[in-house]
Order: sequence, then C-alpha cells, then structure tokens
Amino acid sequence: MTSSDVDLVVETVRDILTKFEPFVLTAERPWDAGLWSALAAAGLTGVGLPEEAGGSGGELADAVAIVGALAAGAAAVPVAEQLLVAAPAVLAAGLDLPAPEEPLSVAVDGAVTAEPRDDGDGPGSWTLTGTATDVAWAGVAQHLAVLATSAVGPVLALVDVAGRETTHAANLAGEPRGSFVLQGVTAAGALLTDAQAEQLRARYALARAVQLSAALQQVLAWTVHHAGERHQFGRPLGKFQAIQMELAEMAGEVTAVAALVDAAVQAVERGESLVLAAAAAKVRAGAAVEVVARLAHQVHGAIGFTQEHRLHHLTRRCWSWRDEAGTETAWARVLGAGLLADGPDGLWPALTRVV
Amino acid sequence: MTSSDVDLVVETVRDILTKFEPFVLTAERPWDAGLWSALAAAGLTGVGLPEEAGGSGGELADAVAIVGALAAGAAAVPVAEQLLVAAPAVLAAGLDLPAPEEPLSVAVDGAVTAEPRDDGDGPGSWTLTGTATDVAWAGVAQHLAVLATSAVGPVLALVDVAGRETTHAANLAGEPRGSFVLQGVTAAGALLTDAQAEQLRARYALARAVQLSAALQQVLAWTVHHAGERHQFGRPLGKFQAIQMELAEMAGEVTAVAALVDAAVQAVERGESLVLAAAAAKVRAGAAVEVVARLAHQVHGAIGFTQEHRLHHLTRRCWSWRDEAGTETAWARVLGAGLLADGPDGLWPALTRVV
Amino acid sequence: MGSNSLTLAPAPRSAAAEEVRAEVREFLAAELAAGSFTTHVDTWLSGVDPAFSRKLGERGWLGMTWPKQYGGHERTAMERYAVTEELLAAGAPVAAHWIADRQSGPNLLRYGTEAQRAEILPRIAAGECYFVIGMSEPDSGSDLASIRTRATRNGDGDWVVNGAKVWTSNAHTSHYAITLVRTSPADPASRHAGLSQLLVDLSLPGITVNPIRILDGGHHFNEVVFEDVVIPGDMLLGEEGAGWHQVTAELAFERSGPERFLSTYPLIAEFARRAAEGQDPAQLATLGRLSARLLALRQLSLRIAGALDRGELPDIPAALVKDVGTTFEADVIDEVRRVVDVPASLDSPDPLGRALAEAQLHAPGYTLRGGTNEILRGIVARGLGLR
Amino acid sequence: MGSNSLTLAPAPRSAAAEEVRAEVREFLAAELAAGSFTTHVDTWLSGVDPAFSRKLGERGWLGMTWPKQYGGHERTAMERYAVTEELLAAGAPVAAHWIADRQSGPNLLRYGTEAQRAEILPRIAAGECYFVIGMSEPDSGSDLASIRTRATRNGDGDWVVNGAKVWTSNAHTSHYAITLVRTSPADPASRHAGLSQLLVDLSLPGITVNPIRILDGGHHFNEVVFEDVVIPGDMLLGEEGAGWHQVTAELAFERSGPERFLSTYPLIAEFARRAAEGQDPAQLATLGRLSARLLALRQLSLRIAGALDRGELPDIPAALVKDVGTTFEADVIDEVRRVVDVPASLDSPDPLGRALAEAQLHAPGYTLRGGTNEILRGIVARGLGLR
Repeated sequence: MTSSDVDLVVETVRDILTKFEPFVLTAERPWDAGLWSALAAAGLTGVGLPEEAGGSGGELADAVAIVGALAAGAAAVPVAEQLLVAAPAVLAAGLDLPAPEEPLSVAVDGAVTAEPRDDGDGPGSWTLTGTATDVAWAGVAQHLAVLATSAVGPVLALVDVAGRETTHAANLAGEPRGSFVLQGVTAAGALLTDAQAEQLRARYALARAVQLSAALQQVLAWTVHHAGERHQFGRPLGKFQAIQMELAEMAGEVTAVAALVDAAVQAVERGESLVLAAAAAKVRAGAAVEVVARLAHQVHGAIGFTQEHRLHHLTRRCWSWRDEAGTETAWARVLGAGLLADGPDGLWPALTRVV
Repeated sequence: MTSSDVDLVVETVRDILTKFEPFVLTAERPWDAGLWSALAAAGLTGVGLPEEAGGSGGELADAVAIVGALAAGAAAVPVAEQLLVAAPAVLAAGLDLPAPEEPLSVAVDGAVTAEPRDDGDGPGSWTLTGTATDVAWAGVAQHLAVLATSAVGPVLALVDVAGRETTHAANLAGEPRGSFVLQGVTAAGALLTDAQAEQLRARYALARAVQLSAALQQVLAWTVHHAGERHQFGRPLGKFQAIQMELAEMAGEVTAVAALVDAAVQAVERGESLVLAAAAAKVRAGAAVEVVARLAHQVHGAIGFTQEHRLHHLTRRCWSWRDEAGTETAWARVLGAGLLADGPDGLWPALTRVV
Repeated sequence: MGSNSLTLAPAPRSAAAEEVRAEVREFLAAELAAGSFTTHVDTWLSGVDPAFSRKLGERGWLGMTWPKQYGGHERTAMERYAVTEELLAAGAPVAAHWIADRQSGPNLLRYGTEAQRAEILPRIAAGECYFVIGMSEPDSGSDLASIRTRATRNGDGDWVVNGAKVWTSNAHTSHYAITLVRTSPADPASRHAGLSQLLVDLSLPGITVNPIRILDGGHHFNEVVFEDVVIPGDMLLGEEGAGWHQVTAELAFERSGPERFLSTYPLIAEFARRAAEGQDPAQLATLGRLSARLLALRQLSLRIAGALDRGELPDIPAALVKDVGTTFEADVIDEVRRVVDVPASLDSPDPLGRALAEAQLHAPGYTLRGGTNEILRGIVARGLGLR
Repeated sequence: MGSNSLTLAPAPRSAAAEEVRAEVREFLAAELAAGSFTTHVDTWLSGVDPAFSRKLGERGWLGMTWPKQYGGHERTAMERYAVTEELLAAGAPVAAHWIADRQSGPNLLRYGTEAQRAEILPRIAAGECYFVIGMSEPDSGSDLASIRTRATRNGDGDWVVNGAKVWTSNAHTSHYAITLVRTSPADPASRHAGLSQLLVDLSLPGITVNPIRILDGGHHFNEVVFEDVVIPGDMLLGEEGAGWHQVTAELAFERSGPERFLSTYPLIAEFARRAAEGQDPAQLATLGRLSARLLALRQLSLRIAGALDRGELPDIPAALVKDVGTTFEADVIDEVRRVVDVPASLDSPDPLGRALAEAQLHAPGYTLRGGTNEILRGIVARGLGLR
C-alpha cells in the first residue's frame, strides 16, 4: 500500500467510527461489539497480516494508522492488541492465526508455565498452568496469545478463551483487564528465544505508545477547539496569554511524542531491533500524559471533568495506557540500561542507533 | 531581645551593608574583609552567643535575622557558619569560644580522625589526622570547628587555621571552599554523642536554608521590580499574563520556603529535635531554587545573565548553597527515613511533630 | 513592597490545638478499628456520611470557632485547623458537613441576620445541616461577574429566582444553598455591581437537583435549577448588591484550609508504607521531598489560621496556598509514579495501585475547584503589585 | 486545523548522513585522543577555536549544503545535521564558525548579492570567516520592532550607522555582523516596516566591541557600538525595508538545530558513566527518561532538516523545537541532581560535579538566546490558530 492507501484506510475507519457511540463503557457493555463487527466486515481487523494466513494484507503502517484512528476515537475494541502485538507474534512463532474476526488478545503478565506435550521443538502442543494477569479485553477476546515460561525457554501459546471464566476488572477507562486461571490447559505453542520474548513485550509497549500518541493529538485538538469556543471575561479562552502558553506546552509534548513514535514504527518496518525504540516511545508518550492530560483538564475547566464530556474518555485511557504493557519507570530502566550495553562511554553511539 | 530588637539588628546590618560593595569576588578578593570588620566592630559577629563566653548576647532569632540580611545582600562573610553552626557547637561541646572578631568556620566533610592525647573524656587535647574537605571560607577563617571521628565516637575539635595552607577552590558564587590536610595537628576537642554530631550537621543545613530563604525572597523582589520597570512591546513586562503567572509561581515557592524555614528556626528555639526540621527546610529551600532561579533569569532576560547585573550574585549562591551542607537528595533521604522511624503507619504523627 | 501582602506572621504554637488533635486521633483510630469508615482520597468532596458528621458534631468538632450562643464552641482557628487536618489525613468521610462548617457557617455569622444565625448555625454545629455553594453557572466558569441567575422582588417583598447553578457539591444530600444571584441588571461600567447572596432552602418548590456525574462516574456534584422559586424576602444574606464583595471574602475561607493540600494525602501514606517496607533510597528521597513540600504548606495554612484568629482576612495568601497546595496534590501522583512500578487501577490487588487510581481520577478537580490556578496566580500577581 | 502547521513529515533515512557521521566520529576520537580539545558543555557558544574550525572547513564540514561555486559541498541538510550533532555531542569547540555556518551563510545565499556571496561564502566554508548576529539592542529584548540603531544614506550612497547591538556572540573573534537597522522612521501603524539588514565589516572605523561578561565571568558576548560608521552602499543585505521579514526567516534556521537540545549533552554523557558504574536502578531510569526526551527532540530536529531539504521554511515547528529543546537542556540538570549526591563545583574532583557546575552556570542562557520561551510559545500558539 502507498501512503494514499493509508489515508484511505484511516478515512474508512473514521467513517465506520461515526456510526457507533464508542464512548460509554459499563460493566455490562465492556466493549464496542458492533464497531468490532463493522471493522471485521470491512476487513480492517486483518490489516497488516498476510492474506495467505487469513489476513487482509497491507503493511504495518496501515495497521498502525488504524490503531491510531481508533485510539483517537476512544473506540473500545481490541484492535491494537490483535494487529500490532498478538497476531504478528503468533505468525512469527509459526502458529496458526485465528480468524481475524475473532478477537485476539495477548497476555504477558502473571505467571504461566508451559510443559511440552511432544518434543517441544518448533510449534507443538503444550500444557499451561498458572495465572495470566492484567489481560487486556479479558472476557471479550476469544483467543489469547500467552507468553509462558518453560524449562527450555519462553513459550508463546495460543489459548481459546471464549467463554472461559475471568475476573471482571477494568482499567481506569473501564476497558476490561482480567485474569485467567489456567490449570492444565492444552494449547498450541512454540518455543521462543529470550530475544523474541523481549520483542513481544516491546511490541506491546509500542502498540500502547501508538495509541497514546494518537489520543494525545486528539486531546490537544479538542483543547485548542475548546479554547477557541469558550468565552471567559468577555473573550475566548485562547486569547489569554496564560492559556496560550499552556496550549503551546501541550503542543510541544504532543509533537515530540508523535515524532518519536512514528520513528519507532519506521524502525520496526525496517526490521531493526525493536526493544530500545519501543522503550523510548513508551517512556516519552507516558511522560507526555502527565503534562497533556493535566493541562487539557485545566483549560477545559470543570466541564471537561463531567461524565458527559468527551475529554475524559481519552484522558482516562491515557492514564491507563501509560501504565499498561510496562510502566514508564520500568521501560525507562530498560532503556537506560540498554543504552549503556556497550559500556560507560557508549551512550552517544547507542542513542544514534535507537531510531 | 524582643521582635523590635530584631528589626533594629537587621536595620543595623543593612546600614553597614550599604557602605560596602559585597558583589565582586575574585581569587584575590575572596571575601569582604572590610564588611566583616565593620560587623565585628558593631558586635554583630557575636550575636546570639552569651556575653560570658565573649559573645554579644541576644537570641537565636537575632542571629538568624543577621544571617538572612547578609545572605540577601550577597555579603561574602562567614557569619552563617560562625553564628549558626560553629560557635554554638563549640559552646555546646564545652570548648572555649574564639574571639568573635576572628572568623570561625566549620568542617563536616572529608575524613579526619582524632586520637585523645589525655583521657578523652570531656574537653581535652586531641591529635587530628586526615583531610577536611569542602570547608567554607577556607583561607579566610582563622578558626575551624572540625567534626572528626575517633575510636570512641565523634569529636569536635577547634583548630587554628590562620595561615594554614589550603586549596584555593571556590563554589559557583566564588566563595572559598577549600580543603585542609591535617597531619598530627594538636587541638582542643571534645567527644560528642552521635546525636550531637547529627545535630551539628543539621544546624549547618538549617543555616544554609536560612540563607537560601532570604536570598530567594530578595530574588523575587528584584524580579518583581524588574518586571515593573522593563518595557517590552510597549508595556511593562509585569502586565503580560505569562509573566504574571511566572512571578506568582515564584512567590508561591518563596513564601512556602520562608514559612517552613521560619518554623524550623522556631523549633530550634524551643529546643526541639532539630534533624528532621532542618532536613525539611533544606530540602524545601533547595527545591525552590530550581524554580525561582530559573524563572528569575527568564523574566530578567539576557541582562540578568551579565556579570554587571546583581541577579547572579544571588542565583549563583543559591545554586551553591543548595548543594552545600548536604544536597537536597541526601537530606531528602534522611527526612524520608526519619519520618518512618516509628514504622510504616507512623508517617502522619511524625509529620505533625517535625515543626 | 507589594509582596508584603503575601507574608503573614508565623502561627503561634497552640497547646489546645495539640490536645484536641490527640483526641481526634484517638477517635479516628477507634472508628477505623470499628470499620465505621475506610480511608479514601479526596473524602472532603466524595465522603458523604451524615452519621459520621453527627458524631463530629456531638464531640464539638463542628462550628468550633463560633459563639456558643449559636451552638459553637468558641475555640481558636488553630484548634479547628488541627481537627480538620486530622480528619483529612485519615481520609475520613467528612463531605456532608464540609462546606457548611468551613464556609457557609462563617458566612452566616458575618452577614446573616440574627434569625438566620439562630435558626441554622446550631444545626450545622450539630452535624445535621449541610450547605452547598451556589456560585458557578454553566456559562460563567471563573468569571462570576457574568452570572445570569436572576432574583426579582415580587409584590410580597419575596424574591423570585430563575436560573441554574452548577458544581454544587453534594446538593442532593444538602439542605441550603447560599446562592449568588443578579438582583439588578448588569452594568458594563461596574461589572461586579448588582449581585446579591440569597439563603435558599433546597426543599422549596421550583428547585430541581440534577446529578452531574464526574469522569469516574461518581456523583458528588449537581446542577441546581431554579424555576420561579419564591424565596422569602428575609432570606437575603447580607446586603443587597454586595454579593461580589461577600463572595470574595468567602473564597478566602474556602481557599486556605488543609483540604487544599491533603486531598491526596492517603496516597502519600500508602506510598510511605511501601518505602518503609523496601527502604529503597530513591523512594525514601521522594518521600522526603513530598514531605518537605507538605510541611511547608502546613505552615502556610497554619499562618492563615493564625491570621483568622487575629481577625484578619488574608485573601491573597489564601489564593497562594490554594495554588501551591493543589499543584502539590496533583504532583504527588507524578512523583510517586516515578519511583514505583505499580499500575494505577481501582481493581488492583495492591492498595498503592488503588490509591494511585483514586488520586488520578480525582486529579482534574484539585486545581479547578474554588478558582483555577490561572485565576489564583492572577490574585497573587495583584498581591505582588503587578495589576 | 491549525495544528497541522506544527507537524512535518518524518525525515527520510539518509545513508550519506550515516556515512559522514562515522567520518566525523572518527575525526573527533582522534582529536580528543590528541588532546586538541576537551569536552565542555555549551561549546557552540563558548568553545572558540579557529584552528579547529579550519580543520572542519578542510574536511568539507562547513557550508555543507551550499553550492560548490561558493565553496560549498552541495550536501543535504540531513548530512549537515549529522555533522553538527556529532560535534555538539562531543562538546567540541565549534563556537568560532557556528553562527556563520548555521545562519549568516544561508542568509547571504538567500538575500546576498553575487559579489557578497562570492567574496564571503568560500571563506566561511573554509572555517576562516566568522559572523555575529546584530539583532538585539540594550532596550529591545525580544521586541525587535523597537530597535533604534539607525542607518541613513549619505551623499555617496553609503550608509552611516549609529547605535549599539548587544548579545553579539564572540564579536571579538568575528569578522562580520549582519546588522538589523532602522532605515526609515518608525511607523506606529506598521511596527515592522522600515527595517533593513546590513552586512557590516567589524574592522570598520567607528566600531567598538566591548565585552559583556556573563555570570561565570566568561567572555562570549559583546556590545558592538556604531558611531558614524560608514558602510558601503552595496553592503545592504536583501531589500531595503524588508529587514523584519528577512530576520524572521533567519530565526527559523537559528531555532531548529541540535544545539537547541544538546548544549548540556556532555553532562548527560558524564551522568551515564556514573549510571553505568553503579547500575543504580533510579539512575538508569533517569537516564532512560532523559534519553527518551532527547530521542524525540532529535526526530523533531531531523524533520526540520528534511523540510529544509524540501525547500520549506518551517518557522513554527522550529519555534516549537527550540521551546521544547531548551527546556530539556535546563531540565537535564534538575533530573540528574535528583539521583546523584554530587555537589556542583567547577573545582570538583568529580567530573560529574564539574559538568553539573558548567551546565548550571550556562543554564540561564539556554531558554533566552534566540527568543525567550514566552515568545516561542506565542509563535506555537499562532500555529495552533489561537492568535
């Protein structure tokens, strides 16, 4: 696909989004099932995945664009997990990809051990035991790519979780985040190298960074719009110098995040090592949330704090996403240590290699 | 003395200050000897020290007021060290106070060991060996209260350093900060308890906090004045909302520091345990430097950055003083650990006891 | 110079305050042990518990500084400070009576008629009568001079009120609203003229209370709609036309208390437990930094309590305390996040994760309620002589 | 919507840039090993070393993007970016030629006469001819429209200049000043009209260069005083009366480069050594956070280099980069101080203490030079459509 194809994909997603009300999540309605169906019907839940594996074709850039458009729309569907994390990992491990219309999520937290049921070399059958925690879209996803540990190394296993019991927990935005207790579950799986397991975690972090970048851009746009519309003391908020300073600070953060996240995605496209680029993107995006969400609410005033207002659908997601798939603090340590891998004088060469 | 006496003392100090040019320090002129003489002649270098010990009498509050007025004037004289740290420690240890007109400083860094020349119990004679580092007013002070270690505990020794060789180093403001190599030096000294040694360090930190508080108030006053005088785009800087926000932020920091430092001094006057109060004051004052110095220079613009301008005489001192007598980070750890001394649930009661 | 108006004398020490502090602490420990409440962040907004408020009233911890003839206890602002601070630090459910005790009662004492005081103040002090602030309107934001709720006199000398107020905390559990209304037409030459305060019984016909749910779904705020509400003529509070002046004075009380820096204290307490367990140097240093900021804020707030005891009305220092304090409340979250690896979630198995989540979801409110920080800094700048 | 004007296309990858980066890195390693320079912070302001500048000229690393006919090398902005970035990261002494190469040369290329270009550009590219910026005046600050230095034509068609410029970096070691002067009287209706740029040879009679020492005693800046200085008529740069427009374009070059976020990089490098030694988790996390910010700034700055290669003039994104970048430069000091216990001192036995001291003493400059952050944020706000 060319860049005009990316624009077309985004336009399609936005067209579909306008037909749904993505904003209200409750315990009874933990996701936008209708939106998911519409996206799946349009083939958008298989973008970036090869057609021969059941996907819709297209490039990583297309999948990233879809994820961004949905994140900016606060759409409650597991597209980031499926397109950017779980499906590529399943394919890389040589496992069969579930049908793209059946939601696929990923589990990297908790403690799940895997024992081989056959020779354990290459894709095969494994027995899983333990608890997968903080699983995004638990109760919604039908399939789960589980990162487990085994005596011979990390294992990626594909578990059918449709109808399986889960805790009904949610993140700050109301998106389901549950646990699964797995007791002797048989699943297809494959041994990974430690580096592959690390890449999987990094792709998850990058997926969240992509969502954060898109959401933060939208928060800025809404806030600029609000400042232009809302009048105080006889003129638009945006004419007050104090507000202009705050909006410019927000713009600086948002623009910096976008530049780094875009560059990290491009590094992945070029097939370069992912971990430090993803770590940097996640850290930078998470740090921006602090400033952008705070100032967005400050400029919006009390109205942005109400449940009726759209703002919090994105700020609550941002507060959650920055913690998910590894907190900024955790990734900052990974990044700091990784940049020093070549020794105490190796920082600068390492920095110029990351993205 | 009553509070009107304090005002009188401050007025006297300011009167004397106006007769000197306290602002230019060079390697050749590392302190304001003339100012010191004038202060000593007025008895101000002995304030807060009992007359029977050779001091001028008066209370701690008077000494604190003098130190604050001199700090705000960027006066390069060892009054904070003498009045608030070294002299009280010397007296508390039962040693003879040097004449208040002979500058007395304090050394708490480096590694100096003391061996008793007599029974080592109570004030006596000790042999000092080692290096005292980061000594304020090295080369200027005639006497030095040295905190040393011995086999039986910490020792405070009073060393005559007039004419003794020192490294010619300086802090960021050009104030001398040197080292003394002591090899078998005989000095009067006294054994301290660990708690007394800790109190000495804390008093030193509090002295720096007192200086910082006064200097930051002055920096704010200058910056407000500048914003009222300097015109840009046809009106005073202070009429721009962005500048008003910055000045208000500075005022918040400065006022918070003053409130806490004043309270810590009062806690000392009441004879309460000093360490956590001093730690909090030092941490809070140091943290304010970051914001206040940055914004002061920002509002002053390039002119405040020139050697001719008065601003940097205080900002450079602030940048130095926040590191001296223990960095904020070091004292923050002391404070955090100290507040938890009564266990994981003891924070609140501890907080309400500090000042 | 101008900055003098920001500086108040240090608060005197108060043995009486330390005595009542100890009593409150003992009471709270017993209540916690009995399970009568659980600690949460921001409970002065969200912790409505009339039974708890009545207990405080019984113990003499409401209306503390008021004259005894109105049910008060004639104690000092310093003593009251100690009580409120202990309640907030414990995250106790104090929202029901908070506005009435802090703000509406003093407002009545200052401007109310004898009948108003005698009728209402003893009930507030008993923890039985709750108030809301009727200032903000849907389109007014921080610009109170632009309010549109209108009161006109009818033939009987009563007021007929039409309009709507928003951000009235807990109006659904409260009895009265001190309501800022326009009693004469707006005058462009004098933007602050023509406003008055009315003491409005929320049970009157024509008043509708609609919930405003905040982002976490919590119901703490309301819209109060007035449709031809007839308010008895003697329910004017203070002087007709002096509403702006009265509100400004009221905001000084509102802005200076320990609730302006302790809303997220329960998060600090939870973080302290983590630091105590691990003794991690970076966590201890962060605890030290946060504590130093909190200790400075306490001193500022205590100075204001001392000034109130001296009969001063420190409106500019109060704005400064609220600006510095509410910024601190939000910073607590960011500082803690830097040194712990605990995701914020209301469903977290880790109490620190839950405290982070609660604090974060309430964060947008800290710096907005009672005047945005831009407004407050404008007031401080005025105190510096800049405007 | 407005914010589009802040967003630039991602920079393309450039193999040529990576190639020249490797060459520069090798050169710098050899120079450091030979002791030809030592690393310092903020060397693009304070590291004047004409011999070093000539070495760079010999290697083709000055005037890189200019046409070969003027001594340039017709390489891309991306390649130039790599070279400047490597020099800054190493803390190399690049101040002598910095302004000429970054700003004055491009300005001459854009607006200069053929004679001006042919005469001067090759000397800049050789590292032999240095420039200063004659914009600020004692009373003008960020408000360039208020400048008072005046140029009038004499009978011979030459310009007679009177006035003074300040903050001219290294005028005492430079050859020319591109000087903004008023060539027709101020017009209140059109504040930016009547200004022109002159190309002024600093050796002309009537010019006095007085040092302005900064707070650490360093002499990097000067006041340049003009007393009846006669400037040949053909030394007008660009159009008479178009000075404001030309200066605005020039500032876009000035504001976007890696020197806007790498001034304190040598401090980060020193801190990294500490973190590598101790492997302290909090220090590693701080290094990670700072690195993530730096990496984002690099991408922003690279995007601008890419835009310059496409012939765009990205003045609003450039203002944004400078705002975010210079804030970062100062933040580096504060972030490092939080996790190390090393006092800042130029006399410290610890190289980290010395780097902290150097960075701190230069800190006030980061956010002031090239437009204060308040000015920059105003430009960004305009890009957002707010003014």
